[in-house]
Amino acid sequence: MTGATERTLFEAPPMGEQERMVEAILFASADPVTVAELQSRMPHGCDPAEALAYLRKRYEGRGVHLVRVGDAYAFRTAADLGYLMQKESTEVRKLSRAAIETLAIVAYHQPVTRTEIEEIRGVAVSRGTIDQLLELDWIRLGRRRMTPGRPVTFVVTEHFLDHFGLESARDLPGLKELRAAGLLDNRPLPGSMQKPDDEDEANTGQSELFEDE
Amino acid sequence: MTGATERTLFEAPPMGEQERMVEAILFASADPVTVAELQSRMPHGCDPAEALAYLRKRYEGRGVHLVRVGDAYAFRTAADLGYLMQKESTEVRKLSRAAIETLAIVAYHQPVTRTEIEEIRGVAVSRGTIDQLLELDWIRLGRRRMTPGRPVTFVVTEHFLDHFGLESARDLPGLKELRAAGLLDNRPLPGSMQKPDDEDEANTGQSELFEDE
Amino acid sequence: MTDDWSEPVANPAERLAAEALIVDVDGFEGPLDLLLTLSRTQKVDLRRISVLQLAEQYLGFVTRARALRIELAADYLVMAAWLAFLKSRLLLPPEPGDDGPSAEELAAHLAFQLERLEAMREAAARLMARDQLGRDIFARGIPEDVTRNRIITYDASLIDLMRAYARIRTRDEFRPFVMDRDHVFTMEQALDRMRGLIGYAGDWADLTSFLPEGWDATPMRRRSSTAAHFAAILELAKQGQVVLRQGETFAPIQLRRRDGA
Repeated sequence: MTGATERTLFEAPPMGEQERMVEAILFASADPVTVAELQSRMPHGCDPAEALAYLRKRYEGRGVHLVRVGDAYAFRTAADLGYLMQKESTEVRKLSRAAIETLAIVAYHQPVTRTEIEEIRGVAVSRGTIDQLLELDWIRLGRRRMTPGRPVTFVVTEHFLDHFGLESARDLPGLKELRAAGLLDNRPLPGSMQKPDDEDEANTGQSELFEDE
Repeated sequence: MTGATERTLFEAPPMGEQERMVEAILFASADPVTVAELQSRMPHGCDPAEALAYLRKRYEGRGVHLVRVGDAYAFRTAADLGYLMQKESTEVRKLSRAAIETLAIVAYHQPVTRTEIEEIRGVAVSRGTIDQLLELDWIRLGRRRMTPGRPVTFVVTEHFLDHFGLESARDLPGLKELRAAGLLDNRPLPGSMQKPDDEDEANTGQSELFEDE
Repeated sequence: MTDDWSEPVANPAERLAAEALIVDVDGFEGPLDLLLTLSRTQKVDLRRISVLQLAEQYLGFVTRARALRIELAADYLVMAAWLAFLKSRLLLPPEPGDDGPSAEELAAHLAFQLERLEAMREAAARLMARDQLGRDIFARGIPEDVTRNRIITYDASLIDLMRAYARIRTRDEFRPFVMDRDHVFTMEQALDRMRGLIGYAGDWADLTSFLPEGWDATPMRRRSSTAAHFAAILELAKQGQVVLRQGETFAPIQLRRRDGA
């Protein structure tokens, strides 16, 4: 090596300077760096191990720590600040038409079975729609119907009432009010609106309801 | 506002803690982070600008510096330690003379139209030159000029500032002197607009020019 | 600035001629670049340059290039023509009454252009000499990517809910793709109806009196129900259940139950 004799001519840089070097190399390196590699990259006579020890101390309690990874070293953000490395963005989406209709049927007809929902909507209700409403905690399972097959029923939740600003499902406006509010075409109605059931399912145990799922 | 009451409920973290947070966020990012983004990621009531000032001081003279890039901040290795970093250096694409000059003209004359660049260089600017600079993300389109034809203008980017270690376009080397010397003026060819009425000045300049003959 | 044009030149004219022969025109980035290069041979600050001398240098260059049959781009020739014009203007006293820009102004502008180009070249050089990211200064090598947690929430308002319910409950009246049969009374319906009604028709009665309530309100409904009921009573007559009569053309059609039916 041509530099070998030359190097001995120079004193090793002061420790503070060595610390700066290690700091810069570790910062810029894409991978953790070993002591041997630091040695090879720093001027002759440097003591990277000592510089690392000083540097480690310097970063104690800071937002960034000097950590040992195997036999190499790297900077890492302090573990307690990990939450800063997340960026939360909330995206609000409109419920699908199927979901909102299903929800409306549950709200107006509860407790209601899936078959009944399908009868009212006139189309099949997908598993995903029900799951989504359950996940949103807007509907939950109610009592099983005491009919053959003992089908599960769905009812709306407290969370649903909260979200829609209702004291109870009975506060849902009737069709007459909907029409008065201009939400319905002004046409004669085939049959009167069905009143929500008064059944109280607040204490329905849910464990048994899941048995047949 | 709901946030207003919420904010007063929680004390902002102490400044030392805020400094750690800024340190962690900036350390983790390869790209400069704006104050606004810091604010959005830190808890309510934090003052990232103040924390940045403290942090900048803390890293003065270290192997890694806190630098400002436009409205954003980033950690960068100290320039004097660049020689240790050969391993990290990325192959810099060799720019043509035309590209380098065009870049300088955009930086010093921004916002500048293509016609103005051509006037200064005295030669047509090829599409490829502009494309290359756009691709490097060193220049971008600015506002259209409110002159006939509404030509597009070019300005330099934050990435340009970051690449050349400039806090802002105002920090371009020699900018003040060039402006004072009138070399950043967009002087039209005499006769193409109104005649300059300052005959005396023109004569002085001209007589000087004749002396050399 | 450009005074350190290294090589000493004994005879500027010879030197220039040699230069012009060596330098390929393609090596210049346009006439202005060529002029800037030529101006450097004057070894003065660009502010003190002799534009007249420069014009002569340029024209000489162009002449030699032509002698060597070097193709010159149009803009070089345009510049040559302009400089020839400028040269004559600089040498001759201004014509009285000439109100165009003076030769001095034009010369000053050219000097300004050269100075500005030179300044930009120096600025470019200084810019490129700066510490550059990825070459002299470095960014974080192990960026810790910010994880972006996208939370999707679904929203619906009470209005949405009510609209949805209203939509379901009124679906029976709302059949956009089915022909509107609201105003059509079928013969089957009329037959069913008449079978129930003829028991009460012991005496002659107008067919119109059998039309269902609400079906004489609009002409369309009246026509549809009349036609259906007429067809129905024809059927009933055929079955021998009713007797029909009509006094004259367009007179009311009357029916009564057939006795003994």
